[in-house]
Amino acid sequence: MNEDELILMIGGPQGSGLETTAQILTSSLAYSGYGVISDREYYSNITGRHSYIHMNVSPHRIPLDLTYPVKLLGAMDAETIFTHFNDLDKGGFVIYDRSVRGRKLDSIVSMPPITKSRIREVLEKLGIGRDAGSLIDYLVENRGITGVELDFRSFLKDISNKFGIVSTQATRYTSSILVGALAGLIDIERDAIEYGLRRRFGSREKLIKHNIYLIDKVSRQVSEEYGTPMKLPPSKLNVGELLVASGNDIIAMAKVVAGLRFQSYYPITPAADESFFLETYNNFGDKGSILVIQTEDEIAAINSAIGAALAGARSATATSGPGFSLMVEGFGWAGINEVPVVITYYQRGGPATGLPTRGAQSDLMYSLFASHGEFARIVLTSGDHIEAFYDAIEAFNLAEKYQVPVIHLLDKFLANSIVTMEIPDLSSVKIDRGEIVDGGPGYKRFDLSKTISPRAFIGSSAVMWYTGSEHDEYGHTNEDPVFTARMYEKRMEKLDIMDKEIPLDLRIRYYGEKNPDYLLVGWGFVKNTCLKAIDNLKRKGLKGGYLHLRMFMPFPVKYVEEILEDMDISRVIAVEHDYMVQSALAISLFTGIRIRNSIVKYNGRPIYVHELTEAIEKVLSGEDNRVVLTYGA
Amino acid sequence: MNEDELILMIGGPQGSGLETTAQILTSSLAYSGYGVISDREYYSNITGRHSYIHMNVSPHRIPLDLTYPVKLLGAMDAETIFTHFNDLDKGGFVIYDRSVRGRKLDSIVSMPPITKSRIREVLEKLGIGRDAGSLIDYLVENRGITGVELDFRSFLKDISNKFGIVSTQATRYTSSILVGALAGLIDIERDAIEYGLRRRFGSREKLIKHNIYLIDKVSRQVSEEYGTPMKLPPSKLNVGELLVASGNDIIAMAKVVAGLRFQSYYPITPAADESFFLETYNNFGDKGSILVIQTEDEIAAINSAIGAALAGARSATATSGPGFSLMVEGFGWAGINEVPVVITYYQRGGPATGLPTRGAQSDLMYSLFASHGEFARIVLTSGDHIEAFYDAIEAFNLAEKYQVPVIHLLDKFLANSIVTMEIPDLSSVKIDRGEIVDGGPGYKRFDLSKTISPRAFIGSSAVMWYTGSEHDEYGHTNEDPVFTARMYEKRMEKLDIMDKEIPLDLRIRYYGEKNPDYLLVGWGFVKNTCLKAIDNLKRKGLKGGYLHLRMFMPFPVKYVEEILEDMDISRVIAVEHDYMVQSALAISLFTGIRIRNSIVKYNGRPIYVHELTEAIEKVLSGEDNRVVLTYGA
Amino acid sequence: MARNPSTYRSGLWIDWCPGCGNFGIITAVYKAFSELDLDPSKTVVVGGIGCSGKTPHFINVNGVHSLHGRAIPFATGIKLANPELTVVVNGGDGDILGIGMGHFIALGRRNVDITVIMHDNGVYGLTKGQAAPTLKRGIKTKALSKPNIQDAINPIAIALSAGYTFVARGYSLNIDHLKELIKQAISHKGASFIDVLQPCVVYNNIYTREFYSERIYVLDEVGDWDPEVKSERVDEMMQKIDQAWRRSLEWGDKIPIGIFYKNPNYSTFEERLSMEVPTYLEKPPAKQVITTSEGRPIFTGDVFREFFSKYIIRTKNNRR
Amino acid sequence: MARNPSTYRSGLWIDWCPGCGNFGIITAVYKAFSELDLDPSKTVVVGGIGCSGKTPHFINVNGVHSLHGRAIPFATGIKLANPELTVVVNGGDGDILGIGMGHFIALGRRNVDITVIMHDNGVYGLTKGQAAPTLKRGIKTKALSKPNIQDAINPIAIALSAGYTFVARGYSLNIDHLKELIKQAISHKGASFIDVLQPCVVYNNIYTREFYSERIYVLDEVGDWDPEVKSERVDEMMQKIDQAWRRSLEWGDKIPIGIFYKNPNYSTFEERLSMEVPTYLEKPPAKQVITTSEGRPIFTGDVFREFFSKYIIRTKNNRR
Ligand SMILES: Cc1ncc(C[n+]2csc(CCOP(=O)(O)OP(=O)(O)O)c2C)c(N)n1
Ligand SMILES: Cc1ncc(C[n+]2csc(CCOP(=O)(O)OP(=O)(O)O)c2C)c(N)n1
Ligand code: SF4
Ligand code: SF4
Ligand SMILES: [Mg+2]
Ligand SMILES: [Mg+2]
Repeated sequence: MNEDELILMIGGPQGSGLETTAQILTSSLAYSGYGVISDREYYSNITGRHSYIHMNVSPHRIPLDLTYPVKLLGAMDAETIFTHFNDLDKGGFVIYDRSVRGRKLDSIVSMPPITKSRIREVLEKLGIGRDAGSLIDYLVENRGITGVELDFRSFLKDISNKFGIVSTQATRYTSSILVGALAGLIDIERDAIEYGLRRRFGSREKLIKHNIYLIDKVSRQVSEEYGTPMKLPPSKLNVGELLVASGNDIIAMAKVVAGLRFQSYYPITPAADESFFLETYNNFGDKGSILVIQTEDEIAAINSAIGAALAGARSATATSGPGFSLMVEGFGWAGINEVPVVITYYQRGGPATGLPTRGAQSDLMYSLFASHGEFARIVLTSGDHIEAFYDAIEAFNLAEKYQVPVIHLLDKFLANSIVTMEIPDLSSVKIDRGEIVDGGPGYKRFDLSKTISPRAFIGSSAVMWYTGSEHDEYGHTNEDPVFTARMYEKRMEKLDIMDKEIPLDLRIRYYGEKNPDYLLVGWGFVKNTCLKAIDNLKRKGLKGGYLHLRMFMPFPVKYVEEILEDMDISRVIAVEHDYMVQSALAISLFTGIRIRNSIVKYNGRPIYVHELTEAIEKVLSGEDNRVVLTYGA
Repeated sequence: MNEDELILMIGGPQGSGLETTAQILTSSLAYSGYGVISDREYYSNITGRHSYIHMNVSPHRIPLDLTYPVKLLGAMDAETIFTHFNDLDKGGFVIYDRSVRGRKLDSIVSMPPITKSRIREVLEKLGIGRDAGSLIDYLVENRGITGVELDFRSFLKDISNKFGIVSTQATRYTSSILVGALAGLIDIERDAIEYGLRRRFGSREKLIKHNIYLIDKVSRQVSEEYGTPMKLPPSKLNVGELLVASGNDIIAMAKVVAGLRFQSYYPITPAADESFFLETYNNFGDKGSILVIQTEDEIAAINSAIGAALAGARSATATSGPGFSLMVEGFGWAGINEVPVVITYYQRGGPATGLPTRGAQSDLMYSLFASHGEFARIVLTSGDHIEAFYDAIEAFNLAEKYQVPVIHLLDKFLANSIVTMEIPDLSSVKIDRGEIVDGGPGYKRFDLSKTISPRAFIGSSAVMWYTGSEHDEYGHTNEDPVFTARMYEKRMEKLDIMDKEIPLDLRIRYYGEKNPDYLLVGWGFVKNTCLKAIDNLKRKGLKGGYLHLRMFMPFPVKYVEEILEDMDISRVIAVEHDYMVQSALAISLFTGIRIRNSIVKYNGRPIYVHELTEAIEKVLSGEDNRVVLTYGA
Repeated sequence: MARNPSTYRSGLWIDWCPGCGNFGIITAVYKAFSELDLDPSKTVVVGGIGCSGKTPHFINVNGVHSLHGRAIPFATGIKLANPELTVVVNGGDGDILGIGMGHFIALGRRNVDITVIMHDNGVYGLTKGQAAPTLKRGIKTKALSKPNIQDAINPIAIALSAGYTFVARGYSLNIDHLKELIKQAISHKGASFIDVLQPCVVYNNIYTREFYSERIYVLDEVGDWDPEVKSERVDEMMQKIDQAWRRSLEWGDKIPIGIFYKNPNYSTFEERLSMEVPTYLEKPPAKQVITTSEGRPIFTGDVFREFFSKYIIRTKNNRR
Repeated sequence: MARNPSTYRSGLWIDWCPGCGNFGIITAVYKAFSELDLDPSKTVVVGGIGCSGKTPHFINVNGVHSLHGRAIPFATGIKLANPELTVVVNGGDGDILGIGMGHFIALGRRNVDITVIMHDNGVYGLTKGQAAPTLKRGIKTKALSKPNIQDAINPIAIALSAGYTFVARGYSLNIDHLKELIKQAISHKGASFIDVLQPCVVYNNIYTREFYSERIYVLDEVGDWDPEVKSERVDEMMQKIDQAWRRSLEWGDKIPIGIFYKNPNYSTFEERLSMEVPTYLEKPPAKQVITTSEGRPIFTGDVFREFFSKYIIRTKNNRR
């Protein structure tokens, strides 16, 4: 699509160093000034199941979208080839170890039978034998693909001999063979590789030395034989510094900036890495510290976070669906007690354990109405790492300003993809803690003279009460028929106040020209994929717009109504990672406007630009009003 | 309103025998052939806080609605008089102990300060002193009310002497003094009273004897002095038998009929009485038995119920909001595993602990989307005890037929109100367990060749697997991008199948004439209140319709669209016990039609016919499009 | 003829890390099931969530891969609905003693005839190595950014306090010993618990194979060790619990494995239920017919009237 | 001059049933707070849900009436965010040892300096008398349709297994003794637990005032009873835990009250946190200033760059 961008993939078993490889590559490429996004797809498994890294490298922009086909496929094993051969573009390259040629599909135990039988069918249809060698030959002969066959063993033997490494240890270097081959084909410079290695391995000089030696060697051999067919043009990106971070990382950084002081969590994919980051970066010396605590379960996580918030700390917890499902009772307690607590909620495939390491956007409606009873809340979502950074800070400001619990709704796609980005501009970031008072004698925590009562912390000079029951102004239980309604109204009216006060820009954004030929509606991680698809279609003469929903509660009703009422609704398409098209449901719920076209994906894999582009055309042509995307492995 | 119906109230402190009194009165009146509804309002407290019974007694119908003003107020204490004096109708009677006259408002410790100050204001405005005596005098002088002043102590002394009861024990009979007075004013016959006592006290002959003696005595004294001014006309109801049951009772009975065999629960208001009923009535000898188990929490309740369902038992749990909030994770597990399990969900005031002993309808949207991820579910609601009975049975049939978890969404109003009703007709009740097979070798629990795969129980001849993760046909974890989507679709498509197959009558009902002047839309306990209000307005020449929503998932989209599209939407009013008007949100969500008028109540008290009637007129007059009701104590 | 251990393999590829202690556990399970000749269709393995929680998929008996921490409630529902089934729980230390602690205690209090096999690796394996409740304080395993700050739970002591009537510890690499424990636990009437020490080769670099091999000793080999309560006397029971409890405190140079406590004379929940409803065991919830051949309820109008007569009032009119 | 006990009354009407054992507990609390002269604004009482859970409203210190079973997590968050506060939990037996069991154990493992006062009435008071986890098996209190079918939990034994460093039992009608226990528990550094026997006059017709008055004896009055660990020696600690554990088994003709176990030499969670972050106690989460006077973050661009430098790459172009 963008001919100067490079889409590449590395695949292999979990635990074989793929993540490290991705980090090294990303750092090296960033060092060379390229924009990179790197998505990691993996099973719920620690060792052995197939995993892969899917990267988009651009010399002229910071890509935040993913697409197929790939130009380069680095295979650690035969499973990678069987799984991804269809992902390769004409003229592409597949790098593999010569030993895989002999591997038969049926002998790959780590591949689930169901997947195997699916691939078997494809091979049969194409008349390809069931061994990786036949498949590679087919690719070379029929698809214009070049096979870069390497002898992994001899490389490993070489460093084993050279550095006196025992051979079982040497296999750890396998992934560097792929890095070397890629470096050769792409022509990543040696200093860039070295830089990438240093970032990853710090002062472990030996490791760096061995790796450089190996990468160098492979790289030279490969470019001698194949040239540098994938050589990237020099970067046109004019950035001197790049932040390289996953979604988990960037949110954690934002929380540090926001002044988070208490984070409780219970480990869960894909949220736990955020807390791990915070555990590592929790001590700022004289600038303060964050208490990060692993609790006994998610119930304790939310309730201790609430406790900390009552005492006056900026407080949060991070989780995903199963964890949130245990938090809903506490969430409601925060609601009735007007507690500013932030829940960073990374969606993954559901229901129940669902697809624990795969992405989804299927918890939207749940977030809007989770917990029994009614109370004001904020549900804020972010479209990419950059938005997520600022939103994560704003989540705390809004929580404290309006004294409501905030759900920051993200997803696995964001959590686990690593991107390069410009360093956030902190000069415009504000910390707004709302109206905080010291309390003093006679303090009324829920003073009805204001909808948002001045907040004193437990530990101030005041004495105050909180209860999960309906209460009076002091926080004492109250069942009086008149006053219960008044306190109820006080809480609910915040929704109106927030609706009036919170800047629209934080809640919704429109991208594209005026009067578009068609309009995509989406939220969260689909944002940049939509923008890229619109960009692609523009070249075909189709003028597209993208309505990016960011805050679902309070929902920007008027703005959405205005935009949608201006559009021919048959040219509006909701794009989402779920089945029910929940954003369209939300729009219908709040505005009564029903979007009837949708492009959805619910197999746990991200939406790719190429399939979205196609699907948009299909919908616009009237062929179908619902397209279910399925691409990916 | 219905001049021949009698609205009465008895009030007093919790723990003083009000419930017993209500049972005796209801039985006695039912024995005399009257239709009765008796609502109990109480604090979250065991002893001492104000509680009252509000009854509607009809000689010509079985009332299922409540209204004010009351004609008779029986007061156990001064608090009752302070709390309810405004509820009394002109020409009404207030029965009280002479000692209460001297009680001052300020001295009533059990009354919350907030309530006290509210009442103080009212008294001041009316120029009434702060003692009960002045208030009673005011009622007599200005409101045409008769005070029936009795000397409780002398009555108690009398039976104390007569039967040799120690005086501390004699106070237990206080409530019978009120029964006696009421019996006198209403002219309940002696055999009816005796019948009521016998039902309540069984073979405790002494107790019965003492009570009869006392009631008789009081009754005679009262009617000698006041006549029988509230004498009810003889019943025109032609029923030979009446079932007298609370909502909790009737659901439990229905579950017995339905073949429930496993009920797990964790105690919670207002659900626990259902399980207590089942514990008492769990052994049918050769007809079987129900295992009722009190678990360590609600998480264990839902998950053990699911376990029992997997083994083949009809299985359920009963709870309210806080409990359900702990069940959502398990609920999702049932969803992804297509487990037929029924959750009987009694709504109460929220959020969190909220108003634990008061009613609400604020968990509707939550029920529709509870738990992360997407899956087919049924959310079924019932408008009164009669509906609830049949629905409770149908819940199991639907759960098993479609292999989905079912939420039977009820509320505290239903749970705790005791009504007379005709004995359910069991001749048309069916038990449909869906397609059950023995399994056998190679059994696929999630056979994709059918949307609803034949179900074998664990323990049959088959071996099967279940997992909360996405799975293959055998129930083994599966992350294949193609097959995950297929299994996802299988589950979601059930929504369409159910939508097609489940009879409309179970999902929605229209009451009233064609082309009404206005339409009320409601669900659950508001049903009969709406019908009565419509009836009232009919006399004023207004033709009303009532659209009774019963099943919210799958939602009867077409039917609702047809009805509402036929109506002038400005003449449609949603009636509900919440703030956000969630049924209107649900309608907007599913149909895009936005109902803009609403009459809501969210102070935990039921909607009364008199206030609803007024509010409807207000809305129809265009004066207001949202009326918040607040009546009640 | 007993079924072969291999008949209990589900045939699925087992995706635990090479060298993981879980392989020893599942091998012992296969063997134990085989020697007990369990009927696969009458046996249920309930897993929690974690590496350990996947166990049910690898065994060719009914398998329920439940929710994190909730294996015990699922198992309880299954067992009580159909007590004829043999029900085994496999869960992680995080699963059973962390998030699932409340249920673990509840099972002990009930003494339902269920066997709990806890995969005790000291870490949260599947979420990449956080501290589990059995990891001692001050220990910093690989994936931790700092040494563990919480005290460890003593699984044996907690199980004894909770009321389990069979409490043992096994070691995943001592497969035959573990197999015997599993057999005994399953054969035991009542709630049984086996704490299985299980090296996690990826995340637990402290409680390794080497660590254990130097420390472990077998209780049965201690001269006068007798964990079994022989009478129904409370004092004997207390004495045996007490000795087990003291033994459970050993963790250092010497780590005991074997049976700590066993009381075959204690009433099970199922027996208690039978006292209430005598037909319970013969006609448990899952095995009752609840519909007539015409698909109608067993409760006909007449039965209903009789059973709920307390709630039915024949009105005066009717009586006259 | 110490504050008067009555200053700790919130002035709200206490809506427990007349004669309820809870009155004794709250009286002891008022007295203990008074004698410790606790500053109301620096003291927090966290309640669960139940009759007992209402306690915070009746006391004139900060009060948090939390969720059923969750008082401990709330308390933990409050205490760790501001360790200067005195934090006391009041919860029911259902609340703390039923639904809240997991948190109860977790607090013991952490040894956070929180005092847990458990209102042990054997029933679920506020939901009308179902069996609580401390009700013995076979007992049929008033509101039960059948005798209790689950074994009781031994609160003392469980607390000891969990790691509480102060474990005691009081009796709600022995107010002065209880007051002393509460004072000691609050003064104790670490997680303290008091199991308070509390007659529920409405629903528990078995564990009544009469029942207890015949059985209760005071441990301190037993000649050589010494519950306190004096050294940091593990064997002494074990010996004291063991003696406490044995004593906890007494329940019949004689029921001990008093301190079962006390270990003042054990590190608290707060101390452990201070080892990690030396500024923790002085600048805990709640007491840090997180914003500049202009309402900006303390992390300016430069600080950010430096702190997260590992994540920042200066590109080649930039370097040249
Ligand atoms: C409610 C919930 N919280 C968190 C998780 C994430 N999770 C998956 S496995 C696991 C812990 C695994 O540890 P353990 O139970 O010790 O099992 P192991 O993997 O070590 O065998 C967690 C926390 C989850 N699935 N559900
Ligand atoms: C999640 C949840 N489940 C159930 C309840 C209902 N509930 C209120 S109080 C209570 C139990 C009270 O028993 P206990 O903790 O022993 O306190 P007590 O009333 O005896 O002091 C329960 C189950 C609730 N509030 N929340
Ligand atoms: S992570 Fe540890 S426990 Fe999990 S499979 Fe690997 S070695 Fe075993
Ligand atoms: S119900 Fe029992 S515990 Fe609750 S207040 Fe009354 S006597 Fe006390
Ligand atoms: Mg583990
Ligand atoms: Mg209790």
